[in-house]
Amino acid sequence: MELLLQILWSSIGVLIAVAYGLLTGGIVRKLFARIQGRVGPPVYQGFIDLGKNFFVRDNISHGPMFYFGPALRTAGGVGIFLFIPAIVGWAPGENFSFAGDLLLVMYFMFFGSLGMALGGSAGGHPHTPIGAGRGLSQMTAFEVPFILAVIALVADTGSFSVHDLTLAQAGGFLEWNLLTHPFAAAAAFIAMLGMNGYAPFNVVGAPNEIPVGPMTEYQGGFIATLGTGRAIFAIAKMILFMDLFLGGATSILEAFIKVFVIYMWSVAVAAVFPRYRVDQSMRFFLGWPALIGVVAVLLALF
Amino acid sequence: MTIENPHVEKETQLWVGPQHPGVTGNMAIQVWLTGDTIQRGITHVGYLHRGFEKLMERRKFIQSFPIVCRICVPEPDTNEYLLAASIEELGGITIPEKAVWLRTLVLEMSRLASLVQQIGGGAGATGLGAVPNWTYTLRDYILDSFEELTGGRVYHMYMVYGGVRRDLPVGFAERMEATLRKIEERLPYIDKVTFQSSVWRERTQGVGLTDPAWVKEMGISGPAIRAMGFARDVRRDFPYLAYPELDFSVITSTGGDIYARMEIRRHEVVESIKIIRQVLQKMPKDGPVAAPIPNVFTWRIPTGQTYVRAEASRGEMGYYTVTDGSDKVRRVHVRGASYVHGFAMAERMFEGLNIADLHPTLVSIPTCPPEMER
Amino acid sequence: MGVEEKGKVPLLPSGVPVGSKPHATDSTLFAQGRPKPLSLDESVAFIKNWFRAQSLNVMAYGTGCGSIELGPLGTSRFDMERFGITGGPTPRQSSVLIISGYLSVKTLKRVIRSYEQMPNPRWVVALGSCTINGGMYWDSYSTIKILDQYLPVDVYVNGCMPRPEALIAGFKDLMDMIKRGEANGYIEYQNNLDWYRANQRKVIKDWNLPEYSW
Amino acid sequence: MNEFVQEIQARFEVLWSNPQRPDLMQIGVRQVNALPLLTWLKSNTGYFILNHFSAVDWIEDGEFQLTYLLTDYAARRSLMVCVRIDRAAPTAESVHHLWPEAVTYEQEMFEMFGISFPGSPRQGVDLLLEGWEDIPPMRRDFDTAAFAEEAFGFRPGRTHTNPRDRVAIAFGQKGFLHDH
Repeated sequence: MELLLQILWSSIGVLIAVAYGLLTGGIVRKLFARIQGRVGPPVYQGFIDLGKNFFVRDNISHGPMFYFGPALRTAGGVGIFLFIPAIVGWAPGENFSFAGDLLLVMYFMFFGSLGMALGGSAGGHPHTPIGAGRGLSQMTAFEVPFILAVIALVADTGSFSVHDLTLAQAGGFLEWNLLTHPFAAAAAFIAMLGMNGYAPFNVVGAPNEIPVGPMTEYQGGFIATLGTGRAIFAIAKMILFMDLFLGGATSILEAFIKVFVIYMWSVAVAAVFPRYRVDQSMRFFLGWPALIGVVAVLLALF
Repeated sequence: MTIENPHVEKETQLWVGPQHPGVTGNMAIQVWLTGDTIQRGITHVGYLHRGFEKLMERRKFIQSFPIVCRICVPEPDTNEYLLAASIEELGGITIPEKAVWLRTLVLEMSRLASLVQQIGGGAGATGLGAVPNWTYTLRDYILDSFEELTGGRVYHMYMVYGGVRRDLPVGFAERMEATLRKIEERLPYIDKVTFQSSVWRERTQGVGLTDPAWVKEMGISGPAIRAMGFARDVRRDFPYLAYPELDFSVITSTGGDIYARMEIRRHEVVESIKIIRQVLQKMPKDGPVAAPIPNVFTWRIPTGQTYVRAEASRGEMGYYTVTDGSDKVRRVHVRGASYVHGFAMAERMFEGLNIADLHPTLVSIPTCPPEMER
Repeated sequence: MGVEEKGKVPLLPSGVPVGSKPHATDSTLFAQGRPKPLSLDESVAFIKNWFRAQSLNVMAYGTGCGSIELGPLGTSRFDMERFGITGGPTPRQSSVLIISGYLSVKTLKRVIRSYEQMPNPRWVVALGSCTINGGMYWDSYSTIKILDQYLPVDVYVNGCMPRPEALIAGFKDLMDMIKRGEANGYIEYQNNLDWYRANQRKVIKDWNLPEYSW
Repeated sequence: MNEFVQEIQARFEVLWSNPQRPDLMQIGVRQVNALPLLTWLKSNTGYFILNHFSAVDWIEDGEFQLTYLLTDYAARRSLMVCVRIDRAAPTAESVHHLWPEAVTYEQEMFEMFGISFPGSPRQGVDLLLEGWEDIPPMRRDFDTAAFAEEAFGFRPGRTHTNPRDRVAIAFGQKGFLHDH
């Protein structure tokens, strides 16, 4: 019974996360528009786009793998969300956090690009392998500083549970890992720029180079699924960062605010930067951010 | 017997365009890739072919004006000037002093609008969404001035044989000055996110290189040649209209890469603003704006041929005009700057280029497809 | 059903002249009775069409000189994104095809391919005089003159070239038509494919396409 | 400029010369002399840039005129070299080995005028048109209006194409414009 109740609560959590992700996406579009001197779309435009994509009449498919890609990507986002505590200390918000959830979540991180690579390649379009190759290589690059940052935190706390890592920062904002582990936080937040897929690390889906990369052949319902996946992926990643570095959240409102603030970090960077080529972004992530990550690990170990 | 390329099976063929957000207009580039690197590329045009030159052979001299200004859309006035100048030269018409200055003003305004747009395009090509938004608006303010002066927003048809259609409206100079100030105010912001941005510099410096040795082989012109250190500018080398009396400098750079070409444009915007201010200041206050010409319905021009050139924002543009004593031109051939840039030069530049740098390179040259195929 | 003779009003097989709208009659001008509640099908159609109208993706294909005004339209002066109109980078993800001015035969072939790659429902907006009757290129050997013989046009925006304000008005019209369920060019294209194909074959002599990758 | 023409005259036969402008000299040469002259100009003088290369159809004379425009940017002068070739069998020597941009000029001229340049790369490859079956469109004897009416047809309602008729209709045949 308790399990069933938890499933119910978590399902509601997923819906809220999707809605919040779409809303945040709309706010981001509005912000970009404002910086560019435009009015911008209404903040609820993300919902309309989602609905419209579901109402596209014919969807062309390229075999079972083609369906699998968006599903895998969405599953990755849902997976991250389900296995980390969104709200610490409140049972419905704890989701399915368990002792080794951090490892599982790191694994789910790969799902986004992997799903696109697998599914898009089934379309047989030459843009897809180029885009997927870019996405995967860029991901391996930004995973390095992020994993180093996580190792530093884990080495210091001695636990692979996000729940424990969050509880370790419970004594007010001075205990946050953002302040107690500044090097780890710096490495992780730089890696987040790459994860979010905003400029300067958005060459994977860049419309005027390889038009939208791996998603070239997707349309209609697939795009809607991908949009849902993207929304929940973004929010789940922000929740992970909130849990790891900003001391988690004890109420829904706090979670909303912290997620939004973390989201804005990558948006603020994205607004005024052009995009790197994929080799340049790899060189970037394996340079200073990786070094900062190594320093963080060394500080945690000694 | 042919020698087989051992790598031929490892190449991916890719069409960039014509339906592609990243090409400069309706053209296509067929590239062969190894990994991310372009081995070779071919420019394909013809998607915008309208047969202008044939249509002009069927129209009387005055009827050609609405046609020629559509040859290059971002900068129509150069085409109008070149047609007017060719026919005036062959028909023996001298334009009054005031018309000379008004034509200079319009040419320079269209150059400015085009340059501003190209800066935005160069930034947008690397994924910087803010700069195109700003520069398109700045261009729109110039188009507003055009609309006030000529009645047309994009296509002006302001010049006629013998001069221009009308004088400046009252208070035009002040409103133009306000527009120029707006552009000047925005330039530091553009500098900050492009020319001073480390990401943008890394993206553009040393990329899309041109070889100075090509200058001896091809008729490269405009920012593309000035980025290689050659101070070649038709306004200076073959002075026309009021340019000899104006004070401006020809900007050069030595990089030969995307950054150098875009930097030249950025400085040329300043020069262009300077020129417009001088023109508005030095322009004679009154006098006729057009010389009388024969009846346009029956005007016949004796046999002759000429080549007139002018500096567009992309480089040297020329009209080869032949008349045969009838009331229509015998032949007009439009030599756009893009013709050399888009085929011979670009196809050499593609070799060894990263596929992600293709679009910034194309924008920086730049190419204007309707000019290549007319 | 073959190609109509030249010089006559081009008729679709349904007998309705191309591009004509029904004239206002008593039944459209005056209410015939009390408004009826929508049936379930009508409600679903209304919701679908509302969503479709509020989110249009314009395919990034500048087929002619009118595409120069799409720049100002998309950027901060006129900003079409505030109406929910965004760019679609590939045909698969686009719903509106803008034919921006004259269309040369070579481009027509690519446009047809792009149009047929777009998922239904899809709409065509044609700009400029050149798409309506050839405009100033009426005697050109390279451009087609009457676009709606080759593609089903939902909205014409006239002028050479139409200003961004006119384009916005055209998009607003298209949105209203979609909401009312009147923008059915794509259904017409499916139903009269033979007629359109015959017209297309008449001008496009060489149907070989290179191995395009979009 | 005249000295330069005499210098050319000393080497090649110059049929006519015409100083159109101080910075633009036009000369006419025989077809056999064209390629040697261009090669000489390219390698020995400052006129090594090919600005423009096109053809004119002189259908009355049964000839095509090829026009090469070479520019000396150091001296700021241009030289227009005109060559007449036979219209019935239009063939000219390719200059693509001298100037790489001539490849597309020659490709375009083959397509638009039917002038062939043996040895030129991409000769016969479509540049602007696709599946063209009629005579080359830039020839004078190609009637584009008749072709357009035949191939595309016009939308009904357009009865007149001459602006004078339009004015006459608008002003009720009042003779708004007088005939001359």
